[in-house]
Amino acid sequence: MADKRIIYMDHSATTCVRKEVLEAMAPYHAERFGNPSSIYSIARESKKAVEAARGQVAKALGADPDEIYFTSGGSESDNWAIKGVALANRQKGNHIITTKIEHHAVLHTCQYLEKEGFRVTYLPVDRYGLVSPADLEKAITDTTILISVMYANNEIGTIEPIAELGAIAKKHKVPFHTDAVQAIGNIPIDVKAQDIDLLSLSAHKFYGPKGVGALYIRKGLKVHNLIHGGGQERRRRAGTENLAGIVGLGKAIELATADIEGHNQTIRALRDRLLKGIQARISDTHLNGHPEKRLPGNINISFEFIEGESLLLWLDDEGICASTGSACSSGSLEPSHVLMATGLPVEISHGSLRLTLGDANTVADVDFVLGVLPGIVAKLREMSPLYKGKKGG
Amino acid sequence: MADKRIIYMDHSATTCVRKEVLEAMAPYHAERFGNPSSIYSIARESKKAVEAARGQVAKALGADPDEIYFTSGGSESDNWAIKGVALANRQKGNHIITTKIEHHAVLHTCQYLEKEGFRVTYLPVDRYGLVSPADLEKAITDTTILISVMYANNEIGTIEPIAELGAIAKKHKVPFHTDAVQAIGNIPIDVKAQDIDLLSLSAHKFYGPKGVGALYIRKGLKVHNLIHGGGQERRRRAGTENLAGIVGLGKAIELATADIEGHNQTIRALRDRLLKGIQARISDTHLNGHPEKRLPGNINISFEFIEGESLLLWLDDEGICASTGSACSSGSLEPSHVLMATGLPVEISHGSLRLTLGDANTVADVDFVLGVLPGIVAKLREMSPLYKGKKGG
Amino acid sequence: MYSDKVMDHFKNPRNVGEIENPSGVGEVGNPVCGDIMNIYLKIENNIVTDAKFRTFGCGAAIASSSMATELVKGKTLEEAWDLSNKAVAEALDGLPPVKMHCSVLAEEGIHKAINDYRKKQGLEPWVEKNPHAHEHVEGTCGL
Amino acid sequence: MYSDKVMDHFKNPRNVGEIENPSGVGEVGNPVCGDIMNIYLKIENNIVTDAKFRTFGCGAAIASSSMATELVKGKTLEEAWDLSNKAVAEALDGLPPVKMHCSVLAEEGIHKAINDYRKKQGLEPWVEKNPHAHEHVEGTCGL
Ligand SMILES: Cc1ncc(COP(=O)(O)O)c(C=O)c1O
Ligand SMILES: Cc1ncc(COP(=O)(O)O)c(C=O)c1O
Repeated sequence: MADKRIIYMDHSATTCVRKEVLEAMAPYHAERFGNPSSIYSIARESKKAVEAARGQVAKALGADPDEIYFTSGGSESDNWAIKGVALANRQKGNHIITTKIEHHAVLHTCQYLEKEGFRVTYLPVDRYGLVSPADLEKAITDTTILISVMYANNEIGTIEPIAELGAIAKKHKVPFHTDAVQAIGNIPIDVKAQDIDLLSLSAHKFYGPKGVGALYIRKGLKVHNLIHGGGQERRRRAGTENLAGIVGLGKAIELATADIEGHNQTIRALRDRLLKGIQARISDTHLNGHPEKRLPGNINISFEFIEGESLLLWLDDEGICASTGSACSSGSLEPSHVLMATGLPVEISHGSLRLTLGDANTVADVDFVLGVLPGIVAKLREMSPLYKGKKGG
Repeated sequence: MADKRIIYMDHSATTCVRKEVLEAMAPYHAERFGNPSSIYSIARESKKAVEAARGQVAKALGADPDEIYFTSGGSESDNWAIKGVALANRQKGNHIITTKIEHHAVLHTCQYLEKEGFRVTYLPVDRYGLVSPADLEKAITDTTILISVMYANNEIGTIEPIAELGAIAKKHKVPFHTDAVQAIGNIPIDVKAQDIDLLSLSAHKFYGPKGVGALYIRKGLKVHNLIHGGGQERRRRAGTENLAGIVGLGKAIELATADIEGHNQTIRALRDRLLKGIQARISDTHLNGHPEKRLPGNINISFEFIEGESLLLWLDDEGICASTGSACSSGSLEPSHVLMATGLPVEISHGSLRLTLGDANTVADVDFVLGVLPGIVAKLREMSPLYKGKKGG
Repeated sequence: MYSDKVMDHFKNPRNVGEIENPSGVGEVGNPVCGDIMNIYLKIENNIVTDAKFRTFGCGAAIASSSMATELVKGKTLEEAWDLSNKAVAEALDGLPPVKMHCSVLAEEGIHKAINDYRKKQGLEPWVEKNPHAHEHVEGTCGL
Repeated sequence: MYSDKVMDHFKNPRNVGEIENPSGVGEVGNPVCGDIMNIYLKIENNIVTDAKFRTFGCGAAIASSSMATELVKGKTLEEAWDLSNKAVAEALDGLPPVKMHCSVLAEEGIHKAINDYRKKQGLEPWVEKNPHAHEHVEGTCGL
């Protein structure tokens, strides 16, 4: 077991920290550890390192450095953006528009605000997971104070028409937030050209450390603080900076956005080999998400008649790390709200498998998965009363 | 400059990450990087590591592991505790009691809540920075829903009578929060014996990493979430766990609380040597904070006629890292609210110097500071029109 | 997450399949909840002489089916009826709280199969002693 | 945080001290704000022939005093009067925004010293062209 080969295909859940990133972070734990708010020389070096990272993030987004605020990750960024804009604009209105397929960091925040007196419209998506710009425009009212649509979905990989949605938001003068946690490194982003007012990101999705992220806030936008206290982050996000983490985030985003097209071509080729291989070898599958408008490393496929968690356990036994939209895997009671929103029947959603490829995956990895997956699916189907029923009936 | 000896005496601002802690964290960046919420084996190892750290924190506080929630640091913990309890208890009342000497993470959060319709009593302190239990008891009303008093002050080091205050809160059935960010490793804590319902801590104050902390919440207490989203931290704090940071926090708190008395004796001896040396060599000084009830490593002393920032710059020139309560150092407009609360005249507060000693400091460090500090103070006084005035008049 | 025992019964499930001409069949669960169990029993002289299952579900569901069928084999009908979900879970060295409903499903499957047999025999079906117990089990789908 | 020029003037401040029998003295600032500057000028034939200072304040305050006294030496009174806080800050290769008020203080100190001289000479004090400019400077104490 100990020396077993691990094939990691869950890059949308988290990534390892890349060597260059670890190296960049290393001096900031025990040597250059000064508090960036202090004034002596080792602290000034810390401050410089934080500002350098801010520049790296800004560059990756086409933003100004003073529009970037470091946070503890994607969830905090989403919470801050949504609560911050909502609470700062209560006198203007109480209506928020988002979608049915957002990450829980957005959905649960919106649900919380509903209890606090806000009204939330959850836009539907089509069978591929796409939000319709026309739907968005129709949903906007005089009291709409925030629109939040994710850039790319973490489960099915669908990429939303953000520039179009942003333009509509801009036309109606409603602040536009996008959760770009899954997009960084996979889609070229330009917050100005795409009319994005707030954007969330999280380092551990692009080979940076866990527990650090950022929120881009367009200059001049009114946003309440989420974490009050010291004067860090130009008085908008209190707390001693996660120095090493921020340095790591900066390095990671620089690397991740240096050659997005090249990265995507490699990953997409591997992904397509895997997807076609699965579809050729296994019957009764459904590809979830959009056939083209999807993250390059994402496969989300449902296998009828079987349940995802048992599939994952068998894959794990082979050293393959993957995830599922089945309720059973998470201990939650409902299967993926994203699959539900695309109209996939519940029983089929239980049999969904998400494989998300990353920079370290190889053709050998793909072929290994193709070697073992059909047998596992067959074994579980053999055991399944649903499959039995179908074949029998 | 590069090979200059650095004498770090700003341990209340932040600490370096201790070697054992770094070593404990190391595998969790690039090897055991799995998302603790996933179900495959490398992710299960992550989960185990998080739970082990939770156990370490719980043990240090006398709490149950399932009363410990990881956060991004002291500021988030304070914000969560205060807003979380306040918002969850609005139907009971809108009155919060805290003190004038809290960290900004508490004060600014309370000020924010005042704008949201809460009423806050800021208890005064005596000249030593002590809160009076009688004052607390008098301040409690039928609508009081939260009491928050820091365990030990970050500037003047004064240790508050937490068990007494906690007992009063308990008697009146009001939830009691304490910001123990500066206390960990310096004061033995037992949340049950001391009647503490919520407690904030931050790893980077006790040789752990920056950007990770914890909030203890007594079982059964009603607290709204601050960061909504995924089901992490038993659904109370969303966000992919800062895995390496949490492991580091666990190790750091274990080491910091292994022998508090031994640590304190060593640090106190150094501190007293430094303090007595300063008082013997420099006239017109005021020791801020309590003569005995203070953090073992803390010196906060004001030098009349001079301003703290210029003192810090000269100390920095000698490689000595320290801090001040002068407004000038931080770019804020007001001198330390803590020194103000103790009744220190404003002009004297500008000349305050905080030296906070830590585990790596030596007698040689102390003697080096004693060697250079008197000359610096003399030089600045020579330049000061106030000193001139005094000597002349 | 799962005990070694659960993993063993998941990876090497005992009694997978169907019994030809079973004495009783119990079908429980719902594909919408992500769990379906079909339990097949062969009963001779009031003794469960064979038990098999087919299950669509998570690791705990498969392991619970495997363990439950193991446990009832060789038992009298009364003993088999008294097999509680807790006994199944305990035999598996425990299940995570959110997975306890899988053991409930196994108990119900056995009960249904027994009553199916009893009905075929023209006997009164036995009444669940504690029919709502599983409603309070954390993680039940609710459908 | 500070430019090398600021640090140089902070660490090696020029013109510290007092002038005996100064032609004009300007005392500005407030200990409550953490800044006091005393500027001493010697003026001969309408020329600032010497300038000295004593300052209680931060690094920027000391450096601004040092630079301002350097800059006015050798200037005519009119030229000295026209020395703006911006010129002081620029000569120091800039000051952090929150420290710009230190350069304002230096400008005011020079102005006060010049008017002190003019009053002693029985002349009308000059009027600040832009007396409220510093109110808009970030970081002013406000007292
Ligand atoms: C007493 C006190 N509370 C809260 C904090 C905030 O902690 P952090 O900077 O880790 O957010 C600090 C230190 O900065 C502190 O000293
Ligand atoms: C789309 C999306 N948004 C938000 C998050 C939350 O980010 P984090 O876990 O870093 O808080 C994630 C990942 O977990 C995500 O995939």
